[in-house]
Amino acid sequence: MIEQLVQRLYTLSATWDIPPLVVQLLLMVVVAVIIILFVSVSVMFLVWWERKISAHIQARFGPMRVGGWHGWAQSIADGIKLILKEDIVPQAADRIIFALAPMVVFATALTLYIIIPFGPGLIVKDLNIGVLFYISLSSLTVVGIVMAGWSSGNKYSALGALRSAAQVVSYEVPLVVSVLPVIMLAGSLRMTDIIAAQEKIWFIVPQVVAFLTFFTAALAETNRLPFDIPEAESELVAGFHVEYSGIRFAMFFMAEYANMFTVSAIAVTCFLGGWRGPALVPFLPEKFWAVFWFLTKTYFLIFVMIWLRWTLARLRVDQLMNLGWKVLLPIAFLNLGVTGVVMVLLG
Amino acid sequence: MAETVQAPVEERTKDRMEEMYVNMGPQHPSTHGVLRLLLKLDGEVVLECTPYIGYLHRCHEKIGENRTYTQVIPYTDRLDYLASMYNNWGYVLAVERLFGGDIKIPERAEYIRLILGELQRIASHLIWLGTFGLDLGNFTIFMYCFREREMILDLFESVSGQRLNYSFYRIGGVALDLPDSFVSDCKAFLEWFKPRLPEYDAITTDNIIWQKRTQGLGILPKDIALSCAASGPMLRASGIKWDLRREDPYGIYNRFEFDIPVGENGDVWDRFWVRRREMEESVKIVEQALEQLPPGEVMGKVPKKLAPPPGDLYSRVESPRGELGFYLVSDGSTKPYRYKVRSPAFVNLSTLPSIAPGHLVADMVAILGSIDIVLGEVDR
Amino acid sequence: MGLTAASMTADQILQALKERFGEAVLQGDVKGGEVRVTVTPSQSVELLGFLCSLGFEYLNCLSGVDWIGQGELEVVYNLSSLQYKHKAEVNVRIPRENPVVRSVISIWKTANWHEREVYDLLGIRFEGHPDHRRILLSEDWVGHPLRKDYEDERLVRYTPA
Amino acid sequence: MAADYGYVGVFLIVGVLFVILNVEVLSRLLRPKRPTPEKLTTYECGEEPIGGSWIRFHVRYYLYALVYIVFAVEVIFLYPWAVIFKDFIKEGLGALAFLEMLVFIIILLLGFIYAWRKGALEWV
Repeated sequence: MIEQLVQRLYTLSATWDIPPLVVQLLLMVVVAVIIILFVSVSVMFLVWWERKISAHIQARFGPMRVGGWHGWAQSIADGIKLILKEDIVPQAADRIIFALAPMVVFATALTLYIIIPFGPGLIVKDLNIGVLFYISLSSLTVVGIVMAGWSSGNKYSALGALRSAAQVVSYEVPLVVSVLPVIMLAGSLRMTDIIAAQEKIWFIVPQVVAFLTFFTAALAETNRLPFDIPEAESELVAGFHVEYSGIRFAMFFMAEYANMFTVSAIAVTCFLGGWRGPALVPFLPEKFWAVFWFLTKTYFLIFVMIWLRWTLARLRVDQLMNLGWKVLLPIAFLNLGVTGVVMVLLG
Repeated sequence: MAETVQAPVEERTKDRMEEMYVNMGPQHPSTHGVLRLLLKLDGEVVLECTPYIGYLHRCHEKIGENRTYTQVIPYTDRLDYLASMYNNWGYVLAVERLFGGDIKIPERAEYIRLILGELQRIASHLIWLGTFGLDLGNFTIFMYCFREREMILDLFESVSGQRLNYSFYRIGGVALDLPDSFVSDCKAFLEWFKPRLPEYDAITTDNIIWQKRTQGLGILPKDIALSCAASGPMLRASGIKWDLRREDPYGIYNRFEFDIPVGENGDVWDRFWVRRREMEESVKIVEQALEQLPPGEVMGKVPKKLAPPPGDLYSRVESPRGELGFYLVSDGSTKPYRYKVRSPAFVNLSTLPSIAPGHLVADMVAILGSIDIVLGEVDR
Repeated sequence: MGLTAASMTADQILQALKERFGEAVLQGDVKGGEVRVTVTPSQSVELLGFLCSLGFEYLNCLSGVDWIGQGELEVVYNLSSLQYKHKAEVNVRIPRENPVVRSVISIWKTANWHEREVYDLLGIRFEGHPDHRRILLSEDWVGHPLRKDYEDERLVRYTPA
Repeated sequence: MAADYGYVGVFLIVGVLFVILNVEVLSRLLRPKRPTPEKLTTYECGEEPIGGSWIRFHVRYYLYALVYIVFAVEVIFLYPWAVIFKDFIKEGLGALAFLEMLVFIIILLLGFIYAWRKGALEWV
C-alpha cells in the first residue's frame, strides 16, 4: 500500500516537473518525522514504565494521579513542564558547544533508529553495514556528553565528562568484540540477514556468553546503573548535565531513553531472533506478529535494564575499567576463538 | 626555537594547576544536610578534604544555659533529630546524675526508656542504611529502610504523639505510660522486622557490587580511631570493643543479653556491617525488655524546684552514633550554668580529613556516608 | 615509669599526679571513681600527657566554662581509659583577660575541633593549634557567644514568671 | 547504494532541527526569561566556585585513550574477516582463515598483556 502511494507520488512529481531527488528527500524527512514521533511516544512510555516498575520494586505505587489510570499522563505533564521551564545557560559556559551538545546526542540517538528492524520490510534502511553502523555511531553519543560536560564550565560536569570518556574506553572494545561471533555465524553485517540466519535457532543459545558480554557493555553504553558513572547523582550531582535545565535537559533525557530502546533492539536482533515468533492468533497478519514479537522482546530487555538499575549499586570508574578490560574483553576474545574453532570443526 | 615555543605555553598554563578545588556541599545530595567539604582533587583522587561546618549552628548550648533544666529537653530533640529519644535520655540522665542519686527512677520508666531507646537505635540505623544506599547508588534499599522506620515512628507516635521530636523523657522518668496496645504492637513490629534484615542483605550484603564499593576503603586504624576519639559503630568497626551500654552501664542495660558487634579492618564495610548487626542486637534487647516489663509508676519523686546541688559532671550514653556526652555545670540554680554537648557525629566527622585523602570522589561519598553524621548534632 | 592505670585505683592515680607535679596540681579529689584535678596552665599539657601515658588514651570531651564571677575561664578535659575503665577530669583555669592555654593536639587528634569550638564560642586561645579558626560561626563573627557577658539583641533570655 | 546513506544525513539533520525547534522556537515562545546574576553562576553546591573547571588533567587519562584507540581500530579489522569467515569454511579454508586471524589476535593480545603488565589498565 505504501509502495503504491510512493509510486503515485513519483508519477505526480514527474508530471509537475519536480526532480525525483526532491521527492526522495521529502520522503526521507517524512520518515524521520515519523521516527521522531515514535521515539517521543516510546520515551514517554518508557519513563512512565520505569517509574512504575521502580515503584513496585520499592514497595510503593509511583505516579497515580495525572491522567487517571495509574498516572499514565505523568510523562506528558512532565514534558510540558520541561518546555515551560526557564532556560539557564551559565555565564561561565561555552555557549556554542553548550547548545550543540544536546543536538549531537539527540541526532545520534535518532539516526540509530535507521537500522532497527521492526518487522519484515519495516526498517528505515537496511544498511549493508548494519551492526558496524550501530557500533560506530553509538560512540558519538559520548562525544556529545563530553561536549556538554566540558562546555558547562562546571567542575562536576567536567568530572562527568572525564568519567564518560573513561567509560567509553572501557566498554566499547568488549562491545565490538562480543558482536563478532554473531557476524561470523550470520556471515553478514546486515540486520535482516542476521535475523534470517536465526531461522533455526536464536543466537542466544550458542552465543549466551556473547549475549551477556554485549548486554553488560550495552548497559554501560546507555549510562544506566550500575554504570551511570558519568551522572552519578550522589557523587557528581547530575554529572555532565548539571547545568542543563528545562528543554535542553529534556533532550538529553529523551536521547538516553531512546538509546535504551536502540540497544535493546540491537540485542534482540543479534541474539533473540529479531522479529521471529509464533503467530498466537492466526487471523492477524504476519507483519503484526513480527512487530509484536520484536517490541515484546525489546521491552523485555528494557525491563531487565530497569530491574537491574533498581537492584544494584553503582560501580566505581576504576571498577568499570577493570570489568571492561580484564573481565569482559578476555571473555569476549575467548568466546570469539571458541566460536571460530567450533565453526571450523563443524564445517 | 624551542624556547620561543615554550614560553607562551608556560604563560598560558601558569595559573592552571592540575589540582582542582571542588566544593562538595552545602547543597549536595550526599552531604546529609548542610555540610561543606572543600576537596582538593587531582583528577578524581582526593588529595585533601577540609570540612566546613556550622551551617546549622543554633547556639544550642547558649539556649540551654538560658532555660531551666526541664525546658532544655525539647531542645535536645533537635540535636540528633534522627535519634531524639536517645538525646532526651542522655540529657535527663545527665541531670539525674547531677542530683547525685536523689532522684529515683521507677522500674517501669527504666524499661520504657530502654525499649524506646533501642527502637530509636534501629530507626536511626535504618535511616543510615537507606541513605548510605543512596550514596552508593542503590535506591531501593532506601525505600525499604524507610518503610520499616515508618513503623517505628508509628509506635513512637502512639507513645508520645510525636513522630520526630518526642521530648518524651523526663527528669525522673518518662512523660506518659505506654498505651495498652504498645506491647503487642511492638512485638508485631519485631516479628515483621526480623525477616526484613535478610531481605536487606539480599540487595546489600550479598551483592558483589556493594561489597566492592565498601571493602578496603576509608580505613580508620585503631590508633587513629582512639586519638581522634571516634565512638560508636565507627570505633567498634576499627576493632575496639567499646560500647558504653556495657562498659559504663546506665539505665538497666546490665540486665540484658546482647552482643557487641566489632569490625576488623575499620573500613566502610566494617562500619556498615557493625550497624547492620547492631540492629539485630537491639531487636534482642527490646524483646527481652518487653518480656520483663513491670507494672507501676513511670515518674519518680522529683523536687518541685529542680535545682541540682552545685558541681559539674560529664555524663555519657551510647547513642546510635556513638558517645553522646553532656557536660553540665550547676551553680545551684534552676538553670544549668554551663551546658555542653559532646556530640558523637561532631567528633566522628573530625576523623574525615585523616581518612579521606587518596580516595576517589566516589569513595569519598561512601566514606562520608559511613561516618553517619547528622548535621543538627554536628553544628548544634 | 612502669606505672599503668591498670594496677592503680583512682586514689593512687591522684597520688601519682600529686607526687609528680607537686605544686602544679592546685586541687585534686576523687568523686564517684573519677579522678578530678585542677592544674596550672603551665603544666597542663605535661599532666595530660602523663595521664595519656598512664592509659587515659581517650579524650571524651573538651569544654570551656566562663566563670565570670571569679574573672576566670576554665578548660575542662574529660578523659577515660578504654582498657581500665578509669575516668578523669582535668581542669585548667586561666584569667579572662588574655586567655591562652596550650593545645593538646599533639596528644589527642580529637582536640583539634574541640579546641576550635572552645575558641569560637568562648574565646580561649590555644597555643600551638595548627588551624586556629572559628569552626561553627562565620569567620567575621564578633564576640564569643558562650561568654556570660555576650550580648546580642536576638538572644531571648528566660525569666521565670 | 549511496542513496541509502542519504537517510543517515537526513536523520542527522532532522535530529538537529528537532532540537533547535524545541529549544529555540517552541520552548522559547513559552518559557520565561528572567536571568539574574545568581542564576547565571556556575553551580557548585551553593558556594562561590574556586577556580575554573577547564584545567589540565593528568596525563594518565591519555594513556587509556591510547590503548583504546589501538584496540578499537584493530578490532574493526576483524569485522570484514568475520563477514567472510563462513565463505572460507564453505570452501574448506576455514582452518587457514581462522589461524590467520588467530595470529592477528595473538599479536593484539600481546600488546594487551603488555599494557596490562605495565599497569596501563590500572586506574590511579
